[in-house]
Amino acid sequence: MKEKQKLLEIKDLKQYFNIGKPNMVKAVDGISFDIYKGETLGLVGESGCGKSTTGRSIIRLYDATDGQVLFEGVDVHGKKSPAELKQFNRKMQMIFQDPYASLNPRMTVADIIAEGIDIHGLASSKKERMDKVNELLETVGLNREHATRYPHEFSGGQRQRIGIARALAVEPEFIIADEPISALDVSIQAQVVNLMKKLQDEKGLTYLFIAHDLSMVKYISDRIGVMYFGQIVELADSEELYKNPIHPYTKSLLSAIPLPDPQSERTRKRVGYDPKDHGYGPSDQVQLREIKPGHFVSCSEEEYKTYKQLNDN
Amino acid sequence: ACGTGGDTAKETDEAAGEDVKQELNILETAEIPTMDTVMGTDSVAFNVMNQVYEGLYRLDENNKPVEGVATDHTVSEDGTVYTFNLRDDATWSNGEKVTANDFVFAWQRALNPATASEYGPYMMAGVIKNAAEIAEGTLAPEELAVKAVDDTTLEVTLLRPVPYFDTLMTFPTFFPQNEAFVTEQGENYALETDQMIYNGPFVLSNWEHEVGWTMKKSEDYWDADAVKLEAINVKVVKDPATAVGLYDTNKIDMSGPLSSEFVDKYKSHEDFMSYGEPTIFWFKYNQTRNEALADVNVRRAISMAIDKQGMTDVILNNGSVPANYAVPADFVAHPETNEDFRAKYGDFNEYNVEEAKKFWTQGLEKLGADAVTLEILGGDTETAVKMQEYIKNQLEKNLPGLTINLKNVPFKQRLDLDTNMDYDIQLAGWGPDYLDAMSFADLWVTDGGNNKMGYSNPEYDRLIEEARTTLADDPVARFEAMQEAERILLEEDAAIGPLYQRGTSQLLRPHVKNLYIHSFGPDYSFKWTTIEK
Amino acid sequence: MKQTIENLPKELFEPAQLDSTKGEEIAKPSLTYWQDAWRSLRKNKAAIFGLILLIIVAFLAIFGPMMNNYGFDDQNLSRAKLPPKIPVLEHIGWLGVDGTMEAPDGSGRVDVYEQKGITDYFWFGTDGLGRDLWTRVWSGTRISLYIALLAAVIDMIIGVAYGGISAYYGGRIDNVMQRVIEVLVGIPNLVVVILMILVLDPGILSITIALTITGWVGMARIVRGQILKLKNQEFVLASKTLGAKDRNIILRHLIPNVTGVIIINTMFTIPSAIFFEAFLSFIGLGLQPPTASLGTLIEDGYKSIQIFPHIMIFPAIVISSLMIAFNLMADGLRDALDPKMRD
Amino acid sequence: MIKYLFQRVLFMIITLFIIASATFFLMKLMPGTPFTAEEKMTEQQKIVVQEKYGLNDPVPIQYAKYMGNLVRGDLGISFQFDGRDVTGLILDRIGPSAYLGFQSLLVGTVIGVLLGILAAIKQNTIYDYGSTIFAVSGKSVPSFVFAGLLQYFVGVKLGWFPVAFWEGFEYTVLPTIALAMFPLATTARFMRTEMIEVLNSDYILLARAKGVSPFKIAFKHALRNALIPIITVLGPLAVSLMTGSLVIEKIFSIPGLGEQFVRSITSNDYPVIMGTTLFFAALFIFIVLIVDILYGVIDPRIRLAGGKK
Amino acid sequence: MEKILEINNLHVSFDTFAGEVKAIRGVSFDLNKGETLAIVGESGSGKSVTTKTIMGLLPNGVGRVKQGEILFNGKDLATASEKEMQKIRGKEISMIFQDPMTSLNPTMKIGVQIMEGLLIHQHLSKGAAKEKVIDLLKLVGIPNPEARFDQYPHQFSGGMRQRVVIAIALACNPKILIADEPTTALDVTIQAQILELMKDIQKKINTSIVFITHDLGVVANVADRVAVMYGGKICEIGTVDEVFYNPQHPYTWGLLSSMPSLDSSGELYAIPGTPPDLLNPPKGDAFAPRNEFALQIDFEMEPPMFQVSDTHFAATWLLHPSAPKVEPPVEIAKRREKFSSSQKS
Ligand SMILES: Nc1ncnc2c1ncn2[C@@H]1O[C@H](COP(=O)(O)OP(=O)(O)OP(=O)(O)O)[C@@H](O)[C@H]1O
Ligand SMILES: Nc1ncnc2c1ncn2[C@@H]1O[C@H](COP(=O)(O)OP(=O)(O)OP(=O)(O)O)[C@@H](O)[C@H]1O
Ligand SMILES: [Mg+2]
Ligand SMILES: [Mg+2]
Repeated sequence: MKEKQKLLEIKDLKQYFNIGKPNMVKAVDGISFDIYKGETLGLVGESGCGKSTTGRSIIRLYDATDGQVLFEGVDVHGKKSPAELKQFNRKMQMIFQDPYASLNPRMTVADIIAEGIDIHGLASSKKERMDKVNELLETVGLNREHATRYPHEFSGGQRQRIGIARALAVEPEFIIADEPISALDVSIQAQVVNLMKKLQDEKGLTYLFIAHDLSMVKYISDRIGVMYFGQIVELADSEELYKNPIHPYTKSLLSAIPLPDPQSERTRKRVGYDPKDHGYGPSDQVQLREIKPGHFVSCSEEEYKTYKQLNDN
Repeated sequence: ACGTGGDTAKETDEAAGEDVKQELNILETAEIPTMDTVMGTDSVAFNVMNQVYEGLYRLDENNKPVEGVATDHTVSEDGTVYTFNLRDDATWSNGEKVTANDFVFAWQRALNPATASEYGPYMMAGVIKNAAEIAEGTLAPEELAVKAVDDTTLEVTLLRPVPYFDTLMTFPTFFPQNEAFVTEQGENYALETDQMIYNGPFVLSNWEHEVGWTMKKSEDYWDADAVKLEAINVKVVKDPATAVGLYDTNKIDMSGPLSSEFVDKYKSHEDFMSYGEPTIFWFKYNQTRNEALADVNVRRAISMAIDKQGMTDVILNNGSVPANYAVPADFVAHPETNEDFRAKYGDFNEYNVEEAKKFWTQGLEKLGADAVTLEILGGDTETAVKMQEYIKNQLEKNLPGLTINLKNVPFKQRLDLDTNMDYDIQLAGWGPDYLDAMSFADLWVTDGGNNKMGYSNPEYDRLIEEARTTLADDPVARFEAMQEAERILLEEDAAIGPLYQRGTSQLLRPHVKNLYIHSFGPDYSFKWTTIEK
Repeated sequence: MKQTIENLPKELFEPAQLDSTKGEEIAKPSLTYWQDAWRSLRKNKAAIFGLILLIIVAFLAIFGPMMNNYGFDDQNLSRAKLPPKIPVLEHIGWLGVDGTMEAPDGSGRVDVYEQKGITDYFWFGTDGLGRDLWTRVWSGTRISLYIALLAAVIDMIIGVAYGGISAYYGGRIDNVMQRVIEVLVGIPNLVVVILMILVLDPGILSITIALTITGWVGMARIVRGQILKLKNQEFVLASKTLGAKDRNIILRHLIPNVTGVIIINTMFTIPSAIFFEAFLSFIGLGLQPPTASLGTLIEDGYKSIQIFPHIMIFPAIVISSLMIAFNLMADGLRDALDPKMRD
Repeated sequence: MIKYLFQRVLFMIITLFIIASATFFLMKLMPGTPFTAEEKMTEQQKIVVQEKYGLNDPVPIQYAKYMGNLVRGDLGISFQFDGRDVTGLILDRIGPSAYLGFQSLLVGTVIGVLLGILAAIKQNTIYDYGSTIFAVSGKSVPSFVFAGLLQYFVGVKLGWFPVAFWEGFEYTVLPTIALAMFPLATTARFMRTEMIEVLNSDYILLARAKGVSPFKIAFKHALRNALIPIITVLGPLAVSLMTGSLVIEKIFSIPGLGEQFVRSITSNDYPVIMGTTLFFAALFIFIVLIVDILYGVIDPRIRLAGGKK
Repeated sequence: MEKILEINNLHVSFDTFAGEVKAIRGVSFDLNKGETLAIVGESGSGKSVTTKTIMGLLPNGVGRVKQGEILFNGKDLATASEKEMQKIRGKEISMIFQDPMTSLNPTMKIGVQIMEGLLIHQHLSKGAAKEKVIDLLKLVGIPNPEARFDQYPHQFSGGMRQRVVIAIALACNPKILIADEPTTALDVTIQAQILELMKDIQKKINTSIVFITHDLGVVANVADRVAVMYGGKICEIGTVDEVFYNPQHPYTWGLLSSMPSLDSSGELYAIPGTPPDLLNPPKGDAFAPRNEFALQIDFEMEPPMFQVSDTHFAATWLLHPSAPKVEPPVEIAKRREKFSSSQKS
């Protein structure tokens, strides 16, 4: 294994909503993980488990309730001057889930893509700005005629590519992709995924790829984190996670994915998951523990031992 | 409530012959503000008071005082002491007798500052001895020179002779009040029908605030035999079109004043009637705010530049006539010759554009200006606004260089501005409170309560003062002094710009007989009214 | 069928050359949002009817008073209350524009022009002061339109800004701003307006201010509601992640996306403003004569509707046309500006 | 729920307090006092009266007194009607206004809702256009014109209903129609839009897929959902109707609050202005609360404890 | 096998401001008793319109059947009156929609919503209907059904709501159940539960199911037969094995290869371009502009349905005898291989 450089360290991040009210939600409840330069970290889990919230807290759309997010060693949530903030905004970008809601319907594609360029003053002239826009359009597989059009004229896949171009405009190092393909048609999903892979190769980008569809995540990610109710329950290399899921929730999730293969479908057995099965007592310290190098599972001391044992055999 | 209408009358001949329901259905434009006679200030209140209460005298068909609670009176030599003889069969509706003391109580109460009566001091101060001092709080109410000699004799001492004092006695402010009852009711006196007692031909019943009321024939009234009407049903209707609609659908017997549009519609209707009133509308020229109006030429020019005939015929269209005078026509007559007040001088400052322009140029020259802007303050009613629009147009057209700004405000606000003399020209009106030219003549004395326009002419003041005092027992000289005063006011000073004398048009069913309409004080008397079919 | 399929010429089965860029082409012509809205608006017959009606009324409001020689305050009592008489059309009996009217005593129609010896034509007749109603109606339309538009503009500016700020910042700011609205709404409109007019001088300015003080609340609420929905939309978040300033987000992203609602609401505000002015006139707080608005003209004519219906009918027709025009346009715009309803 | 209501009432009181203060000071801004204008009153008397009504005190003291009385539920005594207390005046007049307002609201909304549903179901047909035109014209004719025409043609010419007054059900017919036009037009227009939206929703499609008849769909499934936004409009509408329409009251000679209120304003009758304003405001706030509770009744998703939304 | 539904050459159009949208352009297929037919295809390909047409639920005044017939028990539903359809809907054919969040009336109690169909079609008394509803709730696996009866949709989770929707559809034991993307809005785990539930119920009451989705994994799981739609037409139809392991139409190829399987690496196959504009459907094969295997004729003539086996048909000129042999994408080749090897074994 070659030496990997940490780009992002998330330490015990917590994000609660409606604090102090009866309807308080602990959307993210103390998660820690690292993201290495140039890799794609997948984040999966059922709807409402806190994936988006994690992403949004990292990029500072929410002020974290607690915990730290270190980007290249600097705390993202610490106090910052406007200039520092701007700098930070350039390095970290986001691609959104809904290709219809993520583009301002009242702006032309050129203006949408150029917004970042304008904010950060990356173009010195109108022409340079337009050139950059055209270049970005071509990068994402659209053509320059599209610059003057409005989002509603595009298909979902095309819109998502515009969203990617917008994120790329400020030349970020790290991109959070929040379910970028969930709302797309299967036949279009591949377009976007291929594009993201291509861009990663070309520009050395780092991705946090959020999804609930494991097969696509597995395809694009180097490592995968599985979330359950605001916590990470398992984190491992994607191959490893698939071949050797340890946490019962991961197992259940994996068993639930239908594959486009009628033969295997006929034999597939789904495994259920009930958090009560763990039988955690009040004294149990449930936390992420490394079962194997690079393979973390959330478990109690006891479970850790069993997992380890099973694994070693 | 219907039943007096034309349709039902035709039903059977017999029914029509004998059994006509003696009920009158009429309208008022507002709720009765008060039933306390000393507090009354407006025509709605006075109208009801005139039917359910009675003073020493009441007005007859010809606006002459006829016996009421008093049968007659004597006047002392010098004309200052009036002794009224009260009938002894006049009773309150609670059975008590109406006594001289009831008048003493009511009048004292009217003057007591604590009562805060508007009309008490206004009508009595300067007339009855000590009244002014009481109103100012320097004398106790008991000091009023009114004495109940016995239950049926009332003695009033006047400050100076007042020739029209007997007609004043028909005015509700001078009506009696039963001391025991009023004191007992306290704050609540006369707020509801069970909180008042009556001594008039009718009693008030079913008073539903803001909706209407009924006046029922009083069996206790001393002259009950003369009263034919069993009931008068009154409804409050504020919209003139509604009133006409109700008349058309036979719900009421009298439409109330018609607006100009409806005069057009009903002019040829058989029920249509039109009569003049001694009420005059005029411009008050405030001489203190705008220097232009301090100049008599300007005032005269404005007075003469308006075609009043068009205004009365087209805009008012209700029987009003142009007025070029300050004391109305057909109001009072010369004590000797019996000629109308107007006979001597006739018109002043008649409409004449040429002349008006001449005075206007003179006025402007004196001012050293070639343009003047004046504000006309007036009411905000439909007719008032229309009239003012017309006037503005006339003045601006006929007097080059004059710009008029109109200010149409609600009545209260206008009075407020009047009090503070915060206007240039004001369109105001005046109706008499008693049957004497003085009711108009004394308005314009220096610092008079109604002057409020900075007019002051010593000669005028002198004539009025004389008419009030030294000439009091010389009716002819007094009358002529007032005529002279009017001449000074208009011919010399053009202090006000008379516009028109009001008339009223309305619809009245022909089968309503003997409904007396008065030119001052309360509008109507129903005591003698009958329904005939 | 089978036959022909089997006998198809071989060359048709050559692989076709695919142009890879063609796949991304968009067939539709490039239209801006507004062009697109206009396109669908154009297809809405009712809205177009409304628009044409509005244009006609506006045209007449501008040029109508110039189309004859009477001024809007040219009084002449000798020709008061004339019924309408229009050249040419006077010969079409049932139109009732032949200068005749029902005699009040019910004795049939009389030609008032003949009676009074007037040879001029008054297209809409004259009013109680002998003023030409054609001129007055169109001058009045100007005033009504002016009141409506000015009020609407101020209403739009305050309402939009208030609602936008309240919603965007949310939390305590929103809470306080909403309480203020509650108080404003809680005090009856009439009190505020009457007080306003008593404090200021009556007239067009104070009517406008009065309208502004109370009229924008609806707009503020609607804008707030919309922006509350929009502010968490992903395109706003995207802009935030790019580091955009609040002011820019509100101005560039949020407000443009509520323009549809703003325009529609304005369309509804305009008729109410026109009526509001008419109402003020009715209670005697309106414009200073001889200036007239449609409201005051109707109010004036209403009194004599039984005898001289023409005095009210013409302004009433104009005001109704305006209402209908604005309402139809509002409906049309709502459909046109709503992307869901588009093709 | 209890806690929520308590909170709301607290807010209501604060809002009312602010409104009371605001009107009080606005009132002080109004030119003139009711008595400066009484032309025939002597200066002496004016002082007495002003003293009686406490108008000679410094403004802050007047304010404190007024607020003090208010807390005790005493709205003061009218200036224009000697001696009548404001509470009594309002109570006297609210009856007809409220009755008429309620009746026209009822008639207006019921017909408006039906028209709106008809227009929505028969979208883009003659029924739809007809109801739209009807609704628009209902809003285009000023209410005083409409009332006047009704009175003249239906009342006077046809003689079907009484021309004026307030003496029984038949007397309420014409004013109700005149007043109902506005809520009718408003609800019809709102209903149409809402209904179209609701009828296009998935759950209506599912109901149709169950084989439910169109009539039942409209009234059982769609109506309730379409009503939710309409309730918001109806609240303020109800207040404006119930507080009385000056115009209608004047034309039909109905002793209502609206007319009295306007008159109190033109005659500087502060206690009545203040009292009525507070009454209106309280009514408004109360109806807003009712509307919020109604939301919960109509839409089970909205729970009061959840606060706004 | 007994045919229960037969659709012949169906054409459906929508009249919009922009013009006539030809959403369905000649669709024919049969549905057999007790089977599950899955319809897959890109968004906008006409899946939902087809099913709405069967139910007679096209939007009034906008959508209309231009041509074709829908035979159910010998009756043509395309021309049936609204009254007749009301009797069929819910009783003979019922439907489940995509989004459980929006397909329940938020202001009506769950129990009432399920009961409604029973009251209309089975004329049960209220009490009997309620019992039946509780049975149904049990059947779809909702715990504590008595208490749930009086609750409102917002008190249910997404998965439970979808169960309720299924209960509504099943209330009158319909002969055909149309499920339009019944699990797309759900999480994978809940999706799996719902799919199992549907299969169980189908076994119990032997209904035929039309299952619409664009998730091929789901199709592989539930379907007996599969129809692939593109641009308002069916481009391939066959048994699930035939379509998954021996696909013929290039669109089916694209669809299958754009799904990563657990062991795929390298670039995914992506269908380029955008779907056809149904306002102006292209001449020839609607898929041609995006088809890398397109032939000249694809731009000239619409391909007819070529028969591949008894049950397998595909509309592509590649099946024409004169067509050149093309090499399908690797992914497809793998599938064919895997299939033939398993056939052999
Ligand atoms: N602004 C907010 N206020 C209150 N609660 C919130 C807010 N945002 C998210 N939540 C809650 O936090 C939890 C996690 O939400 P989040 O959007 O992160 O889930 P997710 O894993 O992204 O789900 P999905 O797959 O549906 O996108 C949910 O229960 C959600 O309701
Ligand atoms: N009411 C309508 N008016 C106009 N066009 C419509 C209407 N409903 C559907 N269409 C059009 O018909 C075509 C087929 O739509 P349909 O809903 O059947 O697609 P689908 O295959 O179900 O797609 P999805 O997977 O997105 O549900 C689309 O082009 C759509 O735009
Ligand atoms: Mg999410
Ligand atoms: Mg669909």
